[in-house]
Amino acid sequence: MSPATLKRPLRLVDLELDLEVFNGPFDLLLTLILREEVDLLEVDLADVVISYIDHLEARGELDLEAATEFLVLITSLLELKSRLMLPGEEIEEIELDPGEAATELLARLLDAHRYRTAAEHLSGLLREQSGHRFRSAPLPVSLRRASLPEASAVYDPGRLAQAIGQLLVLPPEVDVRHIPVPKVTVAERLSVLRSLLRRGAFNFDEAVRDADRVTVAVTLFSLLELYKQGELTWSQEQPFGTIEVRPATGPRAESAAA
Amino acid sequence: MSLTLAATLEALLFLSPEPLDADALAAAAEVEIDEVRAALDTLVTRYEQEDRGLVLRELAGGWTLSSHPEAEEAARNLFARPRTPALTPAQAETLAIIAYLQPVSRPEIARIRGVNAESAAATLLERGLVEESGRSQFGAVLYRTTDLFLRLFGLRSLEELPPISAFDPSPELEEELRERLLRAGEARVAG
Amino acid sequence: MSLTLAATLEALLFLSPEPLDADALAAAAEVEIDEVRAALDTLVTRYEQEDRGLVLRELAGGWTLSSHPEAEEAARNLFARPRTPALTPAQAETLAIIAYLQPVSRPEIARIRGVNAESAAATLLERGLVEESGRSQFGAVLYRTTDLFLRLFGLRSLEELPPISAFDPSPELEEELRERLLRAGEARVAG
Repeated sequence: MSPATLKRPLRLVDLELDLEVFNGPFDLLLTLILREEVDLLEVDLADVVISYIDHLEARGELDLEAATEFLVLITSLLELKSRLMLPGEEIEEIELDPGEAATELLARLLDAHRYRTAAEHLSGLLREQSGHRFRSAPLPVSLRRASLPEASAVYDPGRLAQAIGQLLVLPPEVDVRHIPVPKVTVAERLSVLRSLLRRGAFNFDEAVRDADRVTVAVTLFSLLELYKQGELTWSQEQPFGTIEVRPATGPRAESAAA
Repeated sequence: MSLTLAATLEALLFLSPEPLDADALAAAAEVEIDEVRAALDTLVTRYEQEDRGLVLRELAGGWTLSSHPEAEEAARNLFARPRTPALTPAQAETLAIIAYLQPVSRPEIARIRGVNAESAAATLLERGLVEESGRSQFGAVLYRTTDLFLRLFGLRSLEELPPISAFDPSPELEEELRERLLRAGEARVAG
Repeated sequence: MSLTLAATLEALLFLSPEPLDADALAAAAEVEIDEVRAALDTLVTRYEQEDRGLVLRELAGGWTLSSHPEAEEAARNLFARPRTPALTPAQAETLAIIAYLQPVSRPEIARIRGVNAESAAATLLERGLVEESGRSQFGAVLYRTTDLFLRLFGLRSLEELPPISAFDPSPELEEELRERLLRAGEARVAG
């Protein structure tokens, strides 16, 4: 291989960013992240990618070398960020120590560079060999497979069952236990509404005081359910106005109460 | 190029699985047909007189190289051995899917495996372990196993395929097996 | 049989789509392996010294015949497209990663390249340069290179590839990059 391919410079992409938490060139952002002066968790990497795409469109040309460096860096940042976001045993290992993070990014860039150069070497080999063609004429069919009368049991059928068994295994579910899942059931909210109803009319805000959004949604669903069953009626004078709720009167309410 | 015309023609005849006529050879080598005829004569003489394992002959369709008939015994030793090399993991997976779900289409196999099954299926066809069995309602080729498959796995019939209960305690209907394999395949790709 | 051993071997090499090692040739011709080695030497010398259009080389762990590179122009005239079209940069990169890290999974390849390797890997599979080699502990398909890869790239074995360290960027380049990663920003702040 020519020494030229080894000396080819690695380039960081020359990209100006205008983000919520940061304003300036991409490599400065990188430096600040690595020095922990900007919190990676607060950087919207999607915006960085979008800025880069705008930047490419504005230039109207694609510098493949710089684009590859950018991709390697942005995927590394994404991976670092996702590891920072996910709690687990790994968290202790990746306190984003600036020195270590820089070493990891550098290792990624060097690795990508190494395999790109290796790829050029392989392409060169293939080019050198292109004049050597091999004959590819089929053998007569009789020479190509075992003949039925002479065939004997050489394979283990258990191998097939094992292969099917492996394919039946569902991959482990992604662990989302760290994401708090508000647990509120329709049954719970129905009983809250019914207890308020027993006291007479009330407004909806009372039913959802200090509740989170999911609880509000489930309560509203429960309200509609009770209306459908004829246990209550409600009115709202104007959009976003107060929702007044009253016990229903009439035969349906009687039967529901029964 | 510095090869002689005879050597160039030898290379072309070596590469071509089909007979080549003098016109085609002349066009390829960019020379007159008379030159090709003369070079072919030279080649025939050499093949006859020198110590060669190949024979150059003119058949109906043109000129063709073939192995010497006296090498046939050695060729049989080499190629006619039972062609039953160990199955690769991809081949085993593909064959298992065909064996348990047959008839099954290639797109279905790919969905279950999460990757393309083209090359594994081609090898299984080539070895005679599976064969085509019509087409699905969507026009995809369907596969099933062959008698040679049964013989090579020591099975008297498909009924003797090992139960999958060892891997899955609940007895499964065939349809459920197919469904569950597809679901697992899709989960693997998504994951 | 009245053919010489060299001629018999020539016939077998002509017939075989794959490279043949000396053991296989000896078994087929029913002779000792030393005799086969001597006959192969004779053949190689003849192919080099006589007016032939074929080349005999040891590739991918066995012996194989190919056309002479100087017949390539005529071959291209006759067979239209080359048997081994060039690789795109994405395919070459993916192949390099598989060649050096095998067995290696697609997510690992994507991690090194910074981009998805799906379509490049599919093309390499289709061209028979790589094959599946089981699954990783996470269920991802693993890839390795094939004998066809060795053959088309003129390699006797994977050992003939230069060590990956041969492609290390120069220390100066590495230092320059380290500087850029950690200090380029400071210069900008100062400036």
